[in-house]
Amino acid sequence: MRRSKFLPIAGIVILVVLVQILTTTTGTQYYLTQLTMAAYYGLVIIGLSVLMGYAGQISIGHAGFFAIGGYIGAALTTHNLLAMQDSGMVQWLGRLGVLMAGQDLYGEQLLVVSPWAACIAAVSVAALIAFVLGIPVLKLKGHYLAMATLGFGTIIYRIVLASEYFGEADGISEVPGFTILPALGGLGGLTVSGSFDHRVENYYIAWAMLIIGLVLLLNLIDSRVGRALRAIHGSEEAAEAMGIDTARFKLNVFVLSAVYAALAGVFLTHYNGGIGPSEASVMKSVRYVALVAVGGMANLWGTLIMGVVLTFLSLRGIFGSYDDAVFGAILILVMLFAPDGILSLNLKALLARGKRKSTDLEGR
Amino acid sequence: MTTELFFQYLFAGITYGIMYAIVGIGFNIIYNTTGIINFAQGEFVMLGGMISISLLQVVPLPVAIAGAVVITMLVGALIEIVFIRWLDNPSVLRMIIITIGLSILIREVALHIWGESIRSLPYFYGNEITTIAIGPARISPQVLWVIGVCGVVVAGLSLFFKATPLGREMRACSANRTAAILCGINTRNMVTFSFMLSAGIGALAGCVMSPITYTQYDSGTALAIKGFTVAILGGLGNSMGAVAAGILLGIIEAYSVSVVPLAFQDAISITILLIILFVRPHGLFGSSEAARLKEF
Amino acid sequence: GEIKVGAIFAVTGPASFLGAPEARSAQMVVDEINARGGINGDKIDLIIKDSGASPEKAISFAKQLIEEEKVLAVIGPSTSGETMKIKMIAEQGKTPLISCGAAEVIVNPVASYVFKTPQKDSFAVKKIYGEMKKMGISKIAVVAGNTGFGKAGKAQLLKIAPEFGIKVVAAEVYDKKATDLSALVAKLMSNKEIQAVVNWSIVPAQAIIAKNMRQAGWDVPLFQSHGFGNIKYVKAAGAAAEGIIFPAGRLLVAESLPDSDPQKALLLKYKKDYESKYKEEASTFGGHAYDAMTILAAAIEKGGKDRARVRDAIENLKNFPGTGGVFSFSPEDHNGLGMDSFVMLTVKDGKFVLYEGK
Amino acid sequence: MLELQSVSKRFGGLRAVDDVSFQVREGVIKAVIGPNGAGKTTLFNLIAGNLTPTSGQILFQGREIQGMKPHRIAALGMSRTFQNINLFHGMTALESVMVGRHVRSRAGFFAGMFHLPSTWREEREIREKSMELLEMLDIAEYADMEATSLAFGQQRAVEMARALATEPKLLLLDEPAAGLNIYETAEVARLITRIRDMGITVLLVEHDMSLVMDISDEIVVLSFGQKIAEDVPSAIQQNPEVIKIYLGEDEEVGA
Amino acid sequence: MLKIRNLDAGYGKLRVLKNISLHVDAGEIVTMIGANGAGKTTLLSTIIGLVRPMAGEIEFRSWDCWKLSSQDIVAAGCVLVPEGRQVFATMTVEENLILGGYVLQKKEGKAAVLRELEYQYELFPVLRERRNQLAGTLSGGEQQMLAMGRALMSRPRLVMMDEPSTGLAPLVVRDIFRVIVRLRDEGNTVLLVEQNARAALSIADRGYVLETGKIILQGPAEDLLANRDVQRAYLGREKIE
Ligand SMILES: Nc1ncnc2c1ncn2[C@@H]1O[C@H](COP(=O)(O)OP(=O)(O)OP(=O)(O)O)[C@@H](O)[C@H]1O
Ligand SMILES: Nc1ncnc2c1ncn2[C@@H]1O[C@H](COP(=O)(O)OP(=O)(O)OP(=O)(O)O)[C@@H](O)[C@H]1O
Ligand SMILES: CC(C)C[C@H](N)C(=O)O
Ligand SMILES: [Mg+2]
Ligand SMILES: [Mg+2]
Repeated sequence: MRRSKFLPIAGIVILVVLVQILTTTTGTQYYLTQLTMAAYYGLVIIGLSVLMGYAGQISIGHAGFFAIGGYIGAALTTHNLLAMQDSGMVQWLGRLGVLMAGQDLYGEQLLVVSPWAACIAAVSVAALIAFVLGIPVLKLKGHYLAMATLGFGTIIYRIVLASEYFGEADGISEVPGFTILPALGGLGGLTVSGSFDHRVENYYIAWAMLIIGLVLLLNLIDSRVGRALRAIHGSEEAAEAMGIDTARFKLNVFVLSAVYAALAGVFLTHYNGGIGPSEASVMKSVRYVALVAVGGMANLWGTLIMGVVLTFLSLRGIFGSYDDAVFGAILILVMLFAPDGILSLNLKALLARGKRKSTDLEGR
Repeated sequence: MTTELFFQYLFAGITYGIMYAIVGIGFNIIYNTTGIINFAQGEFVMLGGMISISLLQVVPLPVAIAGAVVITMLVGALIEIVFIRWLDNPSVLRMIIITIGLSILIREVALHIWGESIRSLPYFYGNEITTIAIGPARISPQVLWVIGVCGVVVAGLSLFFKATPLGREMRACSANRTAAILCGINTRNMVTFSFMLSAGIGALAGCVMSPITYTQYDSGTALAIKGFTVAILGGLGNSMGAVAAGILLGIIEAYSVSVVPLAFQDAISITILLIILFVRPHGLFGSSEAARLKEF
Repeated sequence: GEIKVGAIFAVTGPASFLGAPEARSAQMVVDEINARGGINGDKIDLIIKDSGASPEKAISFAKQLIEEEKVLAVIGPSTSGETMKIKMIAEQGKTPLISCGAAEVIVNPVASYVFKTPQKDSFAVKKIYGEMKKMGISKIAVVAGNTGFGKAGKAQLLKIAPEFGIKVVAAEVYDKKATDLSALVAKLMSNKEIQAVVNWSIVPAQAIIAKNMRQAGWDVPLFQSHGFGNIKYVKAAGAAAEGIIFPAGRLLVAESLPDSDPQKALLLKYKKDYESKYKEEASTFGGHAYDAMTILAAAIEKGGKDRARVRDAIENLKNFPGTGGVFSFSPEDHNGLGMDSFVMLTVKDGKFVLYEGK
Repeated sequence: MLELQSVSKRFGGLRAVDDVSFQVREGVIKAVIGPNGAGKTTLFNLIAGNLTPTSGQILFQGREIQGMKPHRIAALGMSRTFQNINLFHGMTALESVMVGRHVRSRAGFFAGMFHLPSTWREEREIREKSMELLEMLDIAEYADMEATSLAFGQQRAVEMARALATEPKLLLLDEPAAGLNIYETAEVARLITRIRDMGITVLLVEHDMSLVMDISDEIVVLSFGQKIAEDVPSAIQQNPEVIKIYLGEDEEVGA
Repeated sequence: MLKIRNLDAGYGKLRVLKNISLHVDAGEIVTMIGANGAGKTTLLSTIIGLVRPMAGEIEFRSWDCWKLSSQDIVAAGCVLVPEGRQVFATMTVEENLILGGYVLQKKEGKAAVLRELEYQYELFPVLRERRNQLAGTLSGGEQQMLAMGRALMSRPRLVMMDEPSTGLAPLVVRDIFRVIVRLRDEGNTVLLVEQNARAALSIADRGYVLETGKIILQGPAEDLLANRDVQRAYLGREKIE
């Protein structure tokens, strides 16, 4: 049982290292750029997979949480507080040690919130919003839940698009790197940034986060809580009768997946050096949902693989202007021929297609 | 607020609302037979507009519209036959994802057929600056067309689903597919028919709205989102509900302009809608009883 | 040999009405150059990446083009937001970037490798305000689309207004996908102070606002930005477009320019080539990419196949006629266009004509 | 153990449960019978917290529980099965029963995500205990099959095992023998007696009189939402009112 | 009326029914008894076309059911009262019944449906009381009656019932069996799957015993009632009491 869970993990770790070694030796490290970005999106998608596939709660608003993370992280670390230096608030923040002085690229003096503090703030805000929103929203079911989460996503999108603080249509640019570990002694530090010389290190940061995130979720779904979540998915009424506090479990997992999305948002924004409103758009949320579905909903490995691979290909631009069309076609094909996700394809579809479960009398 | 302004907002709100409602109704039709939301509904609206505009080059307006409606209905039927019909026992989410995929594909195909530029049908009566004074407010005659078409459609559909055997049979398909089969109903044909019907209504909406809103290959998406919102808010499956919710949303949007910057309009109106939804989790006119008995 | 040039345009997606003609125009220039035998005997290999207007894709593509394809230079992206995201990437990768985005922040502060071809918004604003002053207008409403273009324009309109003694009494932003703006019009109309409306936008809604104003029976002058420079919008607005006043490059009125105009020959050629090749009317948007590509070609001719030298060559380009105006770059000015790149136009009988004042 | 004090539930104009009072003493098997639509299931839903009574009190172990969420009531030691089988889609029989151990285990999100050693033993225990229950109900061979694809009777058994897994003090069974043949019914009867002997109080609804009359210690009869009789089985069998509205005139009970 | 030869059927790779042969003649009540999971429901589902057979023949009124879809089979006059009721939960009782008359309406028009509706209301008076209630909120027994009423609405030639007495009060069970007998007396044919084997056999003309997907016994109902094996396995009530 346990071994079957950790073998693939070891496999993916080895794969990640191999890819890095291979690209470095062949001088093709540029592949790491998109692999890094894809890993962060992967983090959003596995978080959503637990919410959707296991707990059975659809959310067409997860781009909103990603954006909350990314935008707050970006805004706090870019907006210059120098002008407000004397205000009580800023002084207080300074004493807390969350501010950071610096220089921007054109040599101007800056006083901004340090990335660590910004990251914590961003993720906390996302978690808090998820918590407050989750209480009423998760009482809804099915299409109604879908609409409410979609509405939430739209609200976030509208807010970032309309607020000067968030840069309106242009979003926020020139976000500084995020030094996770300062350089100590002979060891170089760890910095999340898109500059060409941090590439390998960022590749590892991103994949480490993704793999750790994955292990945590794999553990979770394999635990008492995971079982409870699946039970809620299966039948909320019965789960409740078994003593599961369905409202609380749904809320917790909603917050958890929001935290995943927000973390991904913070890190990817530092890596990209900016964020734009399209990251908060409904289409983005729909894309996340679709990727989870294509990966097989309640199949973390499937969603991880589909999420990373499709995002990687799209970011490489290999489908050119047909990117969306290809994505749509993949959605349809997978849902038609491998409704349990791409990983189920080789087993079921090839063996006994057409003999699929017939109309089960429960009536779906 | 002056009465003039009051009415001007009111009419603006009704205009928006009716447009949302008519898209929302399209959702309801397919929902009523399959229990799913067809996210490609917005694309039917776009197709209606685009096809009629293309046809207009060779035939007169009424023929162009009729042609567009028929062609879109065929597209709807084709989609159902190719992508939905043969699925054995699709789950709700699977169908939803398929329709999302379809909506993306249709959009891309439209982009390749018609390009990225905007098009529109001419005003049915008068032109861009013709207005009619209604009380102190002035509106474009096209708005009356939209309202009229929507009214006819809603009345027709409500009657259809409530009172005709075919409508009842279509609802039965979504209530319990197996049971419908056991009653001898050809559920597959019902689903095909519902796709045709909603495609047709979507296309008709696309035609009457086109002069006001213009048509672009991706104009379906935004409409679909609003239509979906309205369908949910009105209580899924309930056409009257969709109209009421649509007009409510439109009016909230219109009046919200008077108090907040336009840029925040959607944020405000959707917040209000969410609050309504929290109080009435099954929509304004949805029955909580019925919703509890549904699976998704 | 071969010269690799990268291009990032929003060919599909929400800004496709910019990106698509841009990509077509750039490709047209390249085809033509290659048909002539290339630059100094080297053919140009134009690698167009479709960003769909999403910044993260633009970032990914910029890195890809610079590092992986090792392109000599990059043209695009289509929007200001995307450009700002990759400004530093181009700078760090020491690769010339000629953007088609409007916002002034792209070239101010100046990044040594980053240029742009669309005229500065501030000049357009000044043109409009100048015209207003002549008409005796002092209280206006500003409306803008929620795109990068609208945002940048609105900022300039608000900033420059005091210089001309103009007061902006209302400023609103509408969605790029807006389908009807009659509520907004009602709100503005109720403010009796407003003597004119300036709309700053590149999206179809700029035709809608014109219609809604006229339908409401409101006939204050409507000014538009240079984003109105697309005959499709005029067609869309139909009768409501009549009398709209806006600044634009000379492309739209190329035929009626005096023969002495340094741009005339080029404008007519671009128009003819584009329209015969793609069977659609040329717009100023495509023109921006046309300019970017021809400027780059000229710089390559001088600087050869070295990124730094191409950059220097662009910076030293003077009196170079383009569709947007006559470009004269300098180390301080990476846009290279002056006030005179604009003329005031109006719509008459569904056509663009030079505006001669009232 | 359980006490109902003039409990009523109305649906619109319909009095589904009308001023019903009775007690269930610890350690007994009590049956609720009555014609179709008499309000038995509604009564169960009221007790288990799925519905809130329009009026009246429900006391469980001396504590008022009306209006409490079902999961809280379940945690207090009450468990139930459903009339229309209500299993978890997509879970195997074993997993379904393991869910029943929820209230008897503790690992939360944190412990689960970090797979803390403290969860290891708990998990093993849950699994073993659940397997035992499957064996007790004779469905161990289906442990790894999806519960919803089992035959009717097997699904019933899974539900029962799941309910027992919570180690309830009071077990509510809504028609546990529906769809079973007489042998299986007899099996269920034995099982219920065994459950009682384990110290679990049982309240059940059933239309199969062979079962009800055999095993129950007391019977409550409902009709049109009202309690019309409460007595020991032999007395109920003789009660002319009950015979008239429910049992029928035939001598041979339950056909 | 119905002839089945060497039928195999199941789900996916799982073969539930193995080499089943049986027949039901016009005007008979035939009952099928068997333990849980024997495959009774699967058999009925296969006849009505919800489950596709893997091998063998099914012939209904000399039509080959292989080629027919479920709705054709229903239209040909074979209906199923399914296990677990399967009412249209979100529709009213009356709508449920009218939908049951779908086939009838097609054949004989609306008046026939209305007449039939009256008849069902007489048969099950509770349904009349609840005619405007949503079917999903009916009590279990009421739903069972509705399911039966709905099936009978089409005036079928062959009625297949999957455990119709499940969840019904003793009085009602007796009524239901009476209804079944009456159906036969009116010339209908009934294939009855019942757990209550004694009751079923006592009204049936013939019976089959199904065990793990195979028919192990068949014959006239009286013979089966008297059969020791059957008594031991399915009728042994007395011992328990
Ligand atoms: N949500 C509801 N809305 C309206 N009426 C309801 C609702 N739920 C139940 N009823 C009605 O209340 C009455 C009691 O129903 P209940 O399910 O409790 O009966 P029951 O005694 O369990 O019957 P059975 O033995 O047939 O299962 C029925 O007449 C039913 O139609
Ligand atoms: N949809 C399904 N998918 C897979 N297996 C199934 C499915 N439905 C039933 N089975 C299996 O087929 C076998 C026969 O089931 P069936 O429902 O036909 O039995 P039954 O005789 O009707 O039993 P009961 O008396 O309990 O209703 C069972 O072992 C069951 O697990
Ligand atoms: C008209 C163009 C100059 C607009 C510009 N490409 C922008 O969106 O930023
Ligand atoms: Mg009941
Ligand atoms: Mg069965």
